Amino acid sequence: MIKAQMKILTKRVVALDTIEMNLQNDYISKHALPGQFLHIQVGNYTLRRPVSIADCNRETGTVTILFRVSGKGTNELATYDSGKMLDVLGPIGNGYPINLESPSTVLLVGGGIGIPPLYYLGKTLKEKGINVLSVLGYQGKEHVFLEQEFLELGKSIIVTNDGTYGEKGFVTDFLDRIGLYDCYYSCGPIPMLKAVSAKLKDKQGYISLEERMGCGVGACFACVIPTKEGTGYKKICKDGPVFKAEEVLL
Amino acid sequence: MIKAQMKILTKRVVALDTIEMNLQNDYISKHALPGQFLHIQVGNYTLRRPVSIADCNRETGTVTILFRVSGKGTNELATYDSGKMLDVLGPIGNGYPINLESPSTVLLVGGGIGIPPLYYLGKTLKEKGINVLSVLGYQGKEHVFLEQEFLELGKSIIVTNDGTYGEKGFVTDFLDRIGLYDCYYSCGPIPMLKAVSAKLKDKQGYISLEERMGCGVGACFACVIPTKEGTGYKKICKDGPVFKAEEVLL
Amino acid sequence: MIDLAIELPGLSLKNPIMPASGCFGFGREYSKFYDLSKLGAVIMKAATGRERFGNPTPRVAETSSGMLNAIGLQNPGVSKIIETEVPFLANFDTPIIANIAGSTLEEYELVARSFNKTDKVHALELNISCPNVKEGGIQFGTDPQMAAHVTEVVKKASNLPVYVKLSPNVTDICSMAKAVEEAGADGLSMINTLTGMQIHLPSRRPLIANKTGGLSGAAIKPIAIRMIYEVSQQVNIPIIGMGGIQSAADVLEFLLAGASAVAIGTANFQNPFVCSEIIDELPLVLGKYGFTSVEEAIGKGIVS
Amino acid sequence: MIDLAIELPGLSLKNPIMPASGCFGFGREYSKFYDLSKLGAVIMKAATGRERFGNPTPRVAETSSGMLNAIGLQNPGVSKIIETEVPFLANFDTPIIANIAGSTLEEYELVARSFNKTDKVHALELNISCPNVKEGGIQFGTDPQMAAHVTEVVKKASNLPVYVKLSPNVTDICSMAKAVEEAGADGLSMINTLTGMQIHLPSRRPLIANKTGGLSGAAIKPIAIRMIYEVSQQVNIPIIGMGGIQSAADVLEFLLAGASAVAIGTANFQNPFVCSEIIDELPLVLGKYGFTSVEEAIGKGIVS
Ligand SMILES: Cc1cc2nc3c(=O)[nH]c(=O)nc-3n(C[C@H](O)[C@H](O)[C@H](O)COP(=O)(O)OP(=O)(O)OC[C@H]3O[C@@H](n4cnc5c(N)ncnc54)[C@H](O)[C@@H]3O)c2cc1C
Ligand SMILES: Cc1cc2nc3c(=O)[nH]c(=O)nc-3n(C[C@H](O)[C@H](O)[C@H](O)COP(=O)(O)OP(=O)(O)OC[C@H]3O[C@@H](n4cnc5c(N)ncnc54)[C@H](O)[C@@H]3O)c2cc1C
Ligand SMILES: Cc1cc2nc3c(=O)[nH]c(=O)nc-3n(C[C@H](O)[C@H](O)[C@H](O)COP(=O)(O)O)c2cc1C
Ligand SMILES: Cc1cc2nc3c(=O)[nH]c(=O)nc-3n(C[C@H](O)[C@H](O)[C@H](O)COP(=O)(O)O)c2cc1C
Ligand code: FES
Ligand code: FES
Repeated sequence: MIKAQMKILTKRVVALDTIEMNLQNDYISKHALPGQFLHIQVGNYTLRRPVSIADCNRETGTVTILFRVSGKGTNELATYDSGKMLDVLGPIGNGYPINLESPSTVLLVGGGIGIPPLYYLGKTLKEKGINVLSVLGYQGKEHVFLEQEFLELGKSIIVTNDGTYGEKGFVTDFLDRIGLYDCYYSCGPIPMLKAVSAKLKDKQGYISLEERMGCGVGACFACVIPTKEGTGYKKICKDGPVFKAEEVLL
Repeated sequence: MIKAQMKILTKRVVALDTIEMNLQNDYISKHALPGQFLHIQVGNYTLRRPVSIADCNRETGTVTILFRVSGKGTNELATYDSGKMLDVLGPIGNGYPINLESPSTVLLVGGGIGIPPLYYLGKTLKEKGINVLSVLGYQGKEHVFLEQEFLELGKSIIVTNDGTYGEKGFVTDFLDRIGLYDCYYSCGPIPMLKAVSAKLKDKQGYISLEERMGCGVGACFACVIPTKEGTGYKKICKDGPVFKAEEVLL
Repeated sequence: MIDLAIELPGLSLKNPIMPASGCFGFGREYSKFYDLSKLGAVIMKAATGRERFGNPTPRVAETSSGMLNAIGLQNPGVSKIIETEVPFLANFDTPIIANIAGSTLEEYELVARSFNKTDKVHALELNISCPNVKEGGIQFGTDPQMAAHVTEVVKKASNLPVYVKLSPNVTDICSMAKAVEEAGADGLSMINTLTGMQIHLPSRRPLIANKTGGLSGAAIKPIAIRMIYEVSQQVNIPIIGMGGIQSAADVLEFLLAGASAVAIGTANFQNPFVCSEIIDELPLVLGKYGFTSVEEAIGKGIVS
Repeated sequence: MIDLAIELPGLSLKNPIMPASGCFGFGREYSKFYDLSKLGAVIMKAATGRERFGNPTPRVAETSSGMLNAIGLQNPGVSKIIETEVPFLANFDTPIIANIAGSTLEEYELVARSFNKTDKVHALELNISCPNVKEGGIQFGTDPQMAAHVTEVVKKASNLPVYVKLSPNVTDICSMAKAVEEAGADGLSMINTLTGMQIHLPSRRPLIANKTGGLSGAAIKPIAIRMIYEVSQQVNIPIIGMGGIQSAADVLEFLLAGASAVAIGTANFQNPFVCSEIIDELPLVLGKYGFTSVEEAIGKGIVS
């Protein structure tokens, strides 16, 4: 992890209140692993904002992020234009374990703004010759993004809560329909992660967690999560944000 | 006074750490009187920054300010480029009284960043057919600005504290040399105003004062100055910033 | 339709928004920006027994997300206020709250009694917490017994409802609140400023001539919310909340913490229209978070 | 040459800059950004008698120019700290200060005594002011007698100099300071966080799971400066100042107010290099304002 200036190369609205940005930095693009995140300084806000790495291109030295405009920081970030420099810590955390046997199949289960990091993961796995299936949940039609990109990785089911696009319902309703797979990776809101990991409790799975962060580097104990085997804990920023599904207590 | 958006038309460095900006707003340019000021919101700082009106063009609807880059606000203001909108309260306060008999002569005595409002005053008086003399003090050569403009108004002596340009010394050393005049107008640091008004105590004079401000509109009592005749006080923002030299207790 | 009205002792507010004492003078200046009849109420600058000039300047300093002030209760004195300021404000269709201050019990009593002479003032805000008065004002605000005593004296002297304005510069805000409630306060007003200081590096001395000043603005909002949250659960009188409010969302945060109405101080300096704009914005914000009235939101953020 | 060195009881500091307790863990993470030997000293995260998990999450919230935290003294316990963290920090050429906390007098005593076992810790910072400990920790920090008592107990148990870390959540900070000085404190550390709260509008409840949290960051700097200014005139022991420091100019402000050294907390989160950068910048700032050493600036902002 380094503290770096990243130049905003492009900014694009990809869905309702959802912005994609391409950021330039050689070191970070060369070292970023799927599941890691950037800790971004926006304006002069006291705390940095954690945002996952959604894609990465080592050749061009670029890193892609996708974020939902929700509070003060993301609102301000959304106003930044290309050319502006962002002060970033990254890449942070432990990514998804990707040392799989080659002829295997993985399932990606994403919900809302938890979907972006799964794209970089899926792309990396596919490049390694692994089959990638996805079930992606969105609130509604106008929230859908990265659809085409996931389709290119492999079979993909789009689910919307209100049925305005793709299938209607929750991602958990479609985990049986996607086919066979060896393990799963999931990122999304806590209720979704709970439901997914409960439903897939017999499968090996990895989930990516969010928590309000202070330092983002493991020093302040803001972002801890209890581990299942009793009194232990993990720091989401440093030990995560990806954990084995059975490891942590949601 | 109104709350208005003013567009920055031009920005120019005119001397060391001294910036000139032309701002557009019809209402303010039409109503601004010499000696009045703008109360400018910079960034999200809690308090607005008072800056004098240095010139004004009713035809083009522009107002000129000159400011010294000193603290946080002026540093940030200095980074703003043309095109940006400034949130401004103005024009504020009572300007210099300018109802003089036509064939008369006035002396302008300015020090440092107190010089800009005297320019708009001098220009206005000259347009009314009044003779304008000036004694202008700066720290040193690289701080000098508006020299040519004042020369065009009439006789003008430039004084620098370190003697690197014009005469060496303080403005008060040259008040005798400038010639005859009926009254004087002065703006600059308090020690200078004290020295000037002491030296010219037999002349009618007007001085412009600075004080740290809260509201800038007369509501908070931050910017008061005691009046000479005992227990009274004046608010610099509302009753000033210009006062008769004998009126207030420096 | 979102109902903004709220009934407090002595005050029928059409909305819960009022300018805070000392940040709005006596309304004259801001009346040039918008019609003051729009306001829930107006709280006047502190009144003392006689005219006060206040502290030497500089009286204000800027801090991160806040400011310090040490005005020192400058005001024309209670008689002049009743004579010239109250009649001006009475032109507007909004209740008037008089903020009263003093250095001695006798002065508080005198000022409180003076306001009985006019029927145009609807409530008193008893300022026992101004940190900028040297002669003893501060003790009233930090000792529960003293606070209770001055409350009793003012209650007895006045025929108006009394809102006691609490100082946050105390170890135990709840015991202060309970003491003045027991002494007869009709409501609370909180919080006043926190005592702070800024040192001016070039001159190597406190920037504010009075050395210390009161910290206000967004910086103190979390402290105000905490204190209101705690106090509102321990008293049965309404709270006018204040401290760092800048938006309608902030107002809702104060309501959820247990305030029944709010006052807005420092934010007027940045935006003279702030009270008016927040009044316009409040119904939208209440609606967005599922409330149909101000009443309904009060104390709803309190969890047991 | 500007002299940054400063001598405090038990601590020979090459410069007055140290990371504040709880904001720097045990140094491991920040040691990846720069060489910790550069620091004046390191103050470790609080140590308690046994491992603590701390409070439920969310534990932090952002406020205007500040943040709230309610970590709840999570730490691996004093034995583990001595076993694994102290040796790591001892690799660097900088003094180590152990921040000690507890819920009972006995726990404070135990933790203080435990640090006698290692010769690698140079001073104790006695945290009597953490607002996030429920069992009674807070009372130690707001009652002068309790504060004096715990100071005495810790002094007796330890062979190290003791810096007592004061809470700003009190009516009278000077009486707290004087009480612990009399009880044997070798120095003071001030200020800890102010108790605050933020209410999350969508969920209608306090954002921090613990409800209240401690307010830190630039927002509280004026309060820290005021308290240090007042206390430094009333005690004869040195003060480690903290609260909102973000720049070398801020450090000078603390020195002028009477602090002899400073700690930097929240600012590390925005800029992990902040302590290192301030150390580089400090000579320039001291020089700019006419000082040739840190020593010379201490208390120079105090006017009578
Ligand atoms: C490891 C990790 C990866 C993330 N990846 C993404 C991503 O790829 N795209 C995306 O849109 N969002 C992502 N988030 C959530 C994102 O961090 C928040 O949406 C963002 O911080 C909100 O900031 P704000 O200023 O808009 O909101 P505000 O409410 O103004 O923020 C106030 C404070 O709360 C924190 N905060 C608010 N919401 C969240 C949240 N959901 N999670 C953590 N902190 C929060 C902010 O960081 C800030 O400190 C991620 C969060 C984590 C922890
Ligand atoms: C009526 C009036 C007219 C002025 N006209 C001009 C002008 O034409 N050109 C110019 O360069 N300057 C002028 N000034 C001074 C100018 O307001 C300050 O230089 C400016 O506010 C400094 O802001 P800052 O953010 O850079 O400094 P900071 O030190 O960061 O400001 C902190 C706070 O102190 C206040 N402050 C700091 N210095 C002064 C000061 N000298 N006077 C009043 N408030 C101050 C700021 O407004 C702010 O509230 C005028 C001041 C007044 C009162
Ligand atoms: C310049 C100024 C003057 C003030 N004068 C008074 C006063 O006279 N009486 C009083 O009770 N409070 C006074 N206050 C405190 C405010 O009424 C309010 O309690 C405090 O500023 C917190 O609110 P805010 O953060 O919205 O400003 C004053 C505050 C400021 C900033
Ligand atoms: C996340 C966090 C954790 C903290 N933990 C401790 C602690 O364990 N012990 C302690 O004495 N102070 C603790 N503090 C208080 C800081 O040491 C410091 O006193 C306070 O934050 C003010 O300084 P700052 O504004 O520079 O952060 C903590 C502060 C923060 C923000
Ligand atoms: S955010 Fe500080 S430990 Fe994770
Ligand atoms: S600045 Fe408020 S009265 Fe002048």
